[in-house]
Amino acid sequence: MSDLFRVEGLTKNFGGLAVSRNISLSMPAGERLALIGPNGAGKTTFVNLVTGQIHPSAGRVVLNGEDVTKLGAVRRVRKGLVRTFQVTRLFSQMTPEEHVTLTVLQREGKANRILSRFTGHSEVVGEVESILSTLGLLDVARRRVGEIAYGQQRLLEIGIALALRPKVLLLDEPAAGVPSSDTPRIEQALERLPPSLAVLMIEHDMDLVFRFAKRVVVLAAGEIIFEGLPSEVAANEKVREAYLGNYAHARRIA
Amino acid sequence: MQTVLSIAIDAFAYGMALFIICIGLSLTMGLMRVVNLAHGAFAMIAGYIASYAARDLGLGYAVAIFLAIIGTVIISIPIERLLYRRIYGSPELTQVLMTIGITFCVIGITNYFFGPTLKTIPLPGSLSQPIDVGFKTIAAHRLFVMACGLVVAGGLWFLIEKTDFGIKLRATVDNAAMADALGVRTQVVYAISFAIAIGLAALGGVVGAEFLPIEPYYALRYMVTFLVVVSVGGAGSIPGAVVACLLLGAVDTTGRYLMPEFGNFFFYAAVIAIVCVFPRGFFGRAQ
Amino acid sequence: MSASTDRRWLRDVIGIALIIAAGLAGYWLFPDNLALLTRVIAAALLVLSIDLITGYCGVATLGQASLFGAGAYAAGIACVNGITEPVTLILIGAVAGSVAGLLMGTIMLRAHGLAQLVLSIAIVQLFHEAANKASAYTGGSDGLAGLMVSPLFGMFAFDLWGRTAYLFGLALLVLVFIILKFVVSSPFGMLCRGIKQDPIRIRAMGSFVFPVLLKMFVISGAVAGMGGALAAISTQVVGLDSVSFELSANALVMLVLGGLGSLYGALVGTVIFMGFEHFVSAINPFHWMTMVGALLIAVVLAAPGGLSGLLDRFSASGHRAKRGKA
Amino acid sequence: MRISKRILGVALGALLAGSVSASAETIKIGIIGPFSGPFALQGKNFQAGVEAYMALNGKSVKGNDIEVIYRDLPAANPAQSRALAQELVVKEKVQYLGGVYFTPDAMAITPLLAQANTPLVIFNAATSAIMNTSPLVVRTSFTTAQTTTPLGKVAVDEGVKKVITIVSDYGPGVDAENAFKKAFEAAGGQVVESIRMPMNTNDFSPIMQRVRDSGAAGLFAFLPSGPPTLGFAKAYNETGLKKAGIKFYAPGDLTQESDLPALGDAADGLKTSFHYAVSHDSPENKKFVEAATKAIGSAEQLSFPSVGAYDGMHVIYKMIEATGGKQDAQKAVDAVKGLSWTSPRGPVSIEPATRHITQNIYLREVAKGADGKSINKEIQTFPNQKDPGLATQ
Repeated sequence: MSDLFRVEGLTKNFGGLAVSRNISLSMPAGERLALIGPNGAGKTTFVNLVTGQIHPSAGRVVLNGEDVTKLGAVRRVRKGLVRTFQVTRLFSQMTPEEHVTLTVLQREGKANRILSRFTGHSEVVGEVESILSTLGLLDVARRRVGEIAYGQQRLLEIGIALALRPKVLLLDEPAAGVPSSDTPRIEQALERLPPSLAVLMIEHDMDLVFRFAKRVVVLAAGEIIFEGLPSEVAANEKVREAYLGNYAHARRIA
Repeated sequence: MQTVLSIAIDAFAYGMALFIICIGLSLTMGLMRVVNLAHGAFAMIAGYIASYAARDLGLGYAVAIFLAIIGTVIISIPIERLLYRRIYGSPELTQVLMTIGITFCVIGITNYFFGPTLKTIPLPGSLSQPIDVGFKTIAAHRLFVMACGLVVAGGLWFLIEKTDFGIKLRATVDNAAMADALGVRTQVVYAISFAIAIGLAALGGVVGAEFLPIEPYYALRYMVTFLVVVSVGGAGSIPGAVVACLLLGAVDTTGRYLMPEFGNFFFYAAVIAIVCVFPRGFFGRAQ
Repeated sequence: MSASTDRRWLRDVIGIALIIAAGLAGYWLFPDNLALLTRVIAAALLVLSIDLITGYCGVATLGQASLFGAGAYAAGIACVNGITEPVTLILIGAVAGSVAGLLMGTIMLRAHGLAQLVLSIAIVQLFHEAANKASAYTGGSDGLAGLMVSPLFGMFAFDLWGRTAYLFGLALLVLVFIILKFVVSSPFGMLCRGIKQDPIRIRAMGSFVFPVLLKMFVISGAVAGMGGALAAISTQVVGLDSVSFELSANALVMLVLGGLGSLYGALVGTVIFMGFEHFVSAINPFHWMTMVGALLIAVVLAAPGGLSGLLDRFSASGHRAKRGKA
Repeated sequence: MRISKRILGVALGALLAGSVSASAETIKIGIIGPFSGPFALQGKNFQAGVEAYMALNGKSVKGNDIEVIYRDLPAANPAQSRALAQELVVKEKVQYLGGVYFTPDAMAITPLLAQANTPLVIFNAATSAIMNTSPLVVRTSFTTAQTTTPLGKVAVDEGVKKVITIVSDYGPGVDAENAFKKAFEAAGGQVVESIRMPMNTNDFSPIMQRVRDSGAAGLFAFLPSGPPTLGFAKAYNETGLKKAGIKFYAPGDLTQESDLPALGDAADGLKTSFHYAVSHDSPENKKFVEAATKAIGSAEQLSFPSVGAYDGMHVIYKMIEATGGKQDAQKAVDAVKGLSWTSPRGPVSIEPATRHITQNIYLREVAKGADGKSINKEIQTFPNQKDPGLATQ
C-alpha cells in the first residue's frame, strides 16, 4: 500500500476489440518509469484510461490509496494525476506566461474569479516566472504560442503540468515531433523534474528512455509483456518479437 | 382507427414534402460542411420558374418541374463559383453571414421582379382531384408527393451506395485529402454534389409548393424548419433525414390534430428532447 | 508583465473614452433621432451578450432573444404592476435575463455544434410561444402596452425627444461595457477563451467546463436582460418581436459583421448594421433588403473576420493568426 | 459611420433648405407602414390609397401644401415604431401621423401623441383597445370584431346551428373567435369546438380532420391575410369538407383581393364578411379604384388597406381644414368627431365617443367577375356597424 499510484487489471473493450487487457502496474513516489511499445500497442488508450478521458471496462486506478476509477478527468487532475499531450494542446492566441498563470490560478481556485484582472494576481507571478525559467521559456514568455518554436511548445506542455503541482505525471511522448537539435532542452527539463514526483513517460525515442527511466514497461497489443530494467529490455525475446516481429521472422526463414 | 390512419397519411405526406426539400440541405451540410441557409432560396427560385412556366407560359406540370430544376441549377452555378467557393472550410458563422446575405439578396430581387404576392403552380387535373382512398379523401397531389419522396430517397440511396460516383463521394466525405491523393477529383465531386443538392431543393420547392406556398419570403419563413429537420436527422445522412422528416412530420401533424393550440410546443419540445438524446442527430456522423 | 498590461489598460481606456465620445456625439449630431439611437443601444447590449458566449466561449446561438425578451417582459410586467423606477426595472430585467440564461445554458450546453444551434432556435421558439400564450400577462401579439415609467431619479422624465432614455441607455451601455471588459480580462474570461479553443485542455488543467460556461450564460443573460429592460422602458411597449428568432438571428449577424471576441466588434457591428438599415430603408424602403444582403456578402468577401477585424488588420502591426472555431 | 454621417449631413442640409423655401405653409404627414418585408403589399396599398386621395382631391388644403413622408416598418416591432414616430415628429416636424399596420406598433406610438401634439389616424391596426390608449387616435379601418360579428347571424340564417371555430393563435384571431362566438350564440347557434392554431401552421389537413370529427355543420375561420390562407382554402377543398357540405365563414382577411389570383378556384364560393370589396359597385369606388390602380401599378394588388388609407387621408384633410394649418391635435380630432362622408366602401362616419369608423359590413362570396377573374361579390349588407369590441367597454 506504500505505492503512490497503482493500476489494477485495467481493461478496455471497444465493441469486441480489447485495446487494453488486464494492465497492472504500480509506482512509488519519485519513480521514473517509461512505457514503451510499438505503434498501436494501446499506449495512448492507457493514458486516457488512467487520466479519466475514457472509462475502463474493468479494473481500478488507485492514487494515494484512494480509488479514483469513478472520478472524471478533472477531479483526477485536482488530486494530482496530471498529463501532457502527445500533440500539443495549447491556446495559439495566448502567451506561455498566460498559460502558466491560468493554470496556477486554477490550482489555487482563483480561475473562476470574475472581477479581478487576470494580470493583477501578483501573488502568482513569482511561481509562474520560476516555472518558466526552469524550462528556459522566460525569453518567449510574452510571445503568442502560435509564434514560438515547437520544442518550446512541448516545454510549455510540461510547464502547465508542473504548475498543477502533480503527484503523478504522465508524459505522453514529450519529445514527439521535436527536431533533434531541441531534444537536449527537453531532456534537461525532464532531469529537473521534482525528485518526489512519480513520472510515467511514454516515448518512442529509446535514447531518451534509457537515459531517463529507471524502469521500463513494454506494452504490446494492449498487454504488458515486459517489466524491468532498461538494460534488460533489448535482450528480451518477447520484446524483440513484438517490435521486430515480421522482420525477425523473415530473417529466420531466410 | 380511421382517424389514426388519416392522421398517419397526412403526416406521411407532409414529412415526405419536407424530406424532398431538406435532403439537399442535408447533403450540403453533411458532405460539404457548408451551413447553407440560402437553401430555401433555391427552392423558392425553382418555385418561381415553375410557376412562370406553368401559369404564364401554359406548359405542362412535368415540363415545369423539369425546367425549374434545370433553371435553378444553372442559376446556382455562378453563385457557387463566385460566392460559395469562398466559404468552403470557413468558420460556420462566416458561412451563416454569407448565406444569409445571399438569402436577403434573392428575396429582394425576387420581390422586385415578381412582386410580393403568392405564386401558384397550377396542377394538372389528374393531381388536383381529391381521391377517396377508403377511409378518407386525400388530394391526389399528396399521393404524388409521397411517391416523389420515396423515389428521391431510393434514388439517392442507389446513387450513394451502388454507383461509382457514390464511392467517390463517400471517399471524399470521409477524407478529402486522401481521396484527392487516390485520384478522385474532389472539386468535381463537390460541384456535382452541390448541383444535386440544388436540384433536389428545386424539386422540393416545386412539388412541396402546396404545403409551403411560393412567395418572396419563403426562404426566410421556412429556414428554421429546414435547419431543424436536417440537424435532427444528422447532417449528411439519408436515412436520418427520412426518419427526422417522418417523425417531426408525425409530431407536427398529430400535435396539430390533438392539441392545435400547443402545436408549436409539441414540435419544439420534441426537437429539444431528440437533440438532447442524440446530440449528433439520429444518424449523424462523429465530427 | 507591466508593459503589456499597461498598454492593454491604455487601449481599453481609450476605447471606452471613444465609446462615450461617440455616444455624446450622437446626442449632439442626431438630436432628432434619439429614439433610434436608444434602440441601437438596446440592441448593442443584446449583441454584446451574444459576444460573451459566442465570441468568448465558442457557443453559437440563434436564440439570444429569449434572454432579451425575458428582461423586457419582466421589466414590462413589473412596470405595469406599479414598479416604475427605471433603475429598479433595469435590475429586474437583469435578474430575469440571468434566470433565463441559466435555463438556456443548462439545455444548450448538453449539445455541441449544429445541434446546439438548433437547441437555441427551439428554445427561442418556445419562449415566443409561451409569451404569446400568456397573453393575460404579456398582452400576447397585441403587445404589453401602458408602461408608465417614473422620471429617472425623480427628475428626468422619459419624454418624446427621448433624451433621458438615450443618456440613460448610454450610461448603462458604458457601465456594462466597462464591467464586461473586466469580466473578459479576468481569470474567468481567460478560462472561457481557453474553453472556446480546447475544452479538453482546460479539463486537463483541472477545471470543469460546464459550470464555467453556465456562469457565462448567466452573465450574458443579465446583459441581454438589461438590453430588454432598456427597450421596454424607452419604448413603453413590449412586443413579441423581442423574443423572436428574427431578432436573435439579426443580432448574431450584427456580431459576426462586427467581429467576434473583442466586445468592440459587437458595438461596431450593431451600429453599422442598424445604421445601414435605417438609412437605406429611409432612402428606398422597397429594396433595403437586397442592399443589406449585398453588404453581408461584401463583408464576408472583404473582411471574413468581421469589420473590427478589418480595422485590426489596418492598425495592428502583427497579423492575427486566424484559427477561429465557430 | 463616416459615410452615413455624410449622407445624413446632406439630408439635413436638404431638409433645412427645403423648410426655408417652402415656408410654414407646407404641412407634413408622416405615414408608417410595412413598405418592405412579408407585408410589403399592404404597405403598398397604404401608399396607393394616399396617392389616390391626393390625385383626386389635390395636394393642398386651403392653400397649405401637403407633403407626405413614408417610413418603413416591415414587421410588428414597437421599439422601431416608436423610433420612427419620434423621428417623424421631432425631426421631420410632421403635424399628422397616419398608417400603422400592426396593433403593437400603434400601442407604441399612442403614448407620444399628447406631448407631440399630433393626432394619429390609423389606416389598419385592428384591435379595439388601441382607441382607449389616447384621445388623439382616430381609426378609419375596421376592427376584427366589427367585420366578424354579422357572420354569426348569417350562419344561423343559413340553417347552420353547429359551428367549429378555427383561428390563428394571436390577438386578432382570439378577437375574431370571441366576436363570432358571441354573435353566433346570441343568434341561437352553438359553437361545438374552438381551435387556435399556431401562426406558422403549414399543413392544415390535421385541422380539417378535426373539423370533420367535430360534427359541425359549418366552420368559422380567421387567418391573417398572406401565404397560409392558400393552404387553408386548399385543405378545405381537398379533404372533402366542401363536398361534404360543411359551410365556410370567415372575415374578409382570408380572401383579400390580392390573394385571390393565387387562391384561384380553391376560393370559389367562400363566404366572407368585410368592410370593403374592391368590386363594390358605386361611383365613388369606381373613381377610387381607377386612381389607386394607377398608383399601385396593377389592379391585382389592390386590397382593403388602400381604402383605410384613402379615408384616413380624408380625415386628415378635414383636420387640416378645421385647424387652418395650425398644429392643434385636440382641435383637429374634435373636428372630425361625428364626421360622415361617402367612402369608396359606402357611407361611413366617425363615432364621436370612440373615434372609430362606423360603416357597412358586407357579406361577400368569392365568384368570377365579368372578366373571368375572381372577385369578392357583395351579396348582403349590414348597415352602420359600430365596433362591438369598443361598444361593450
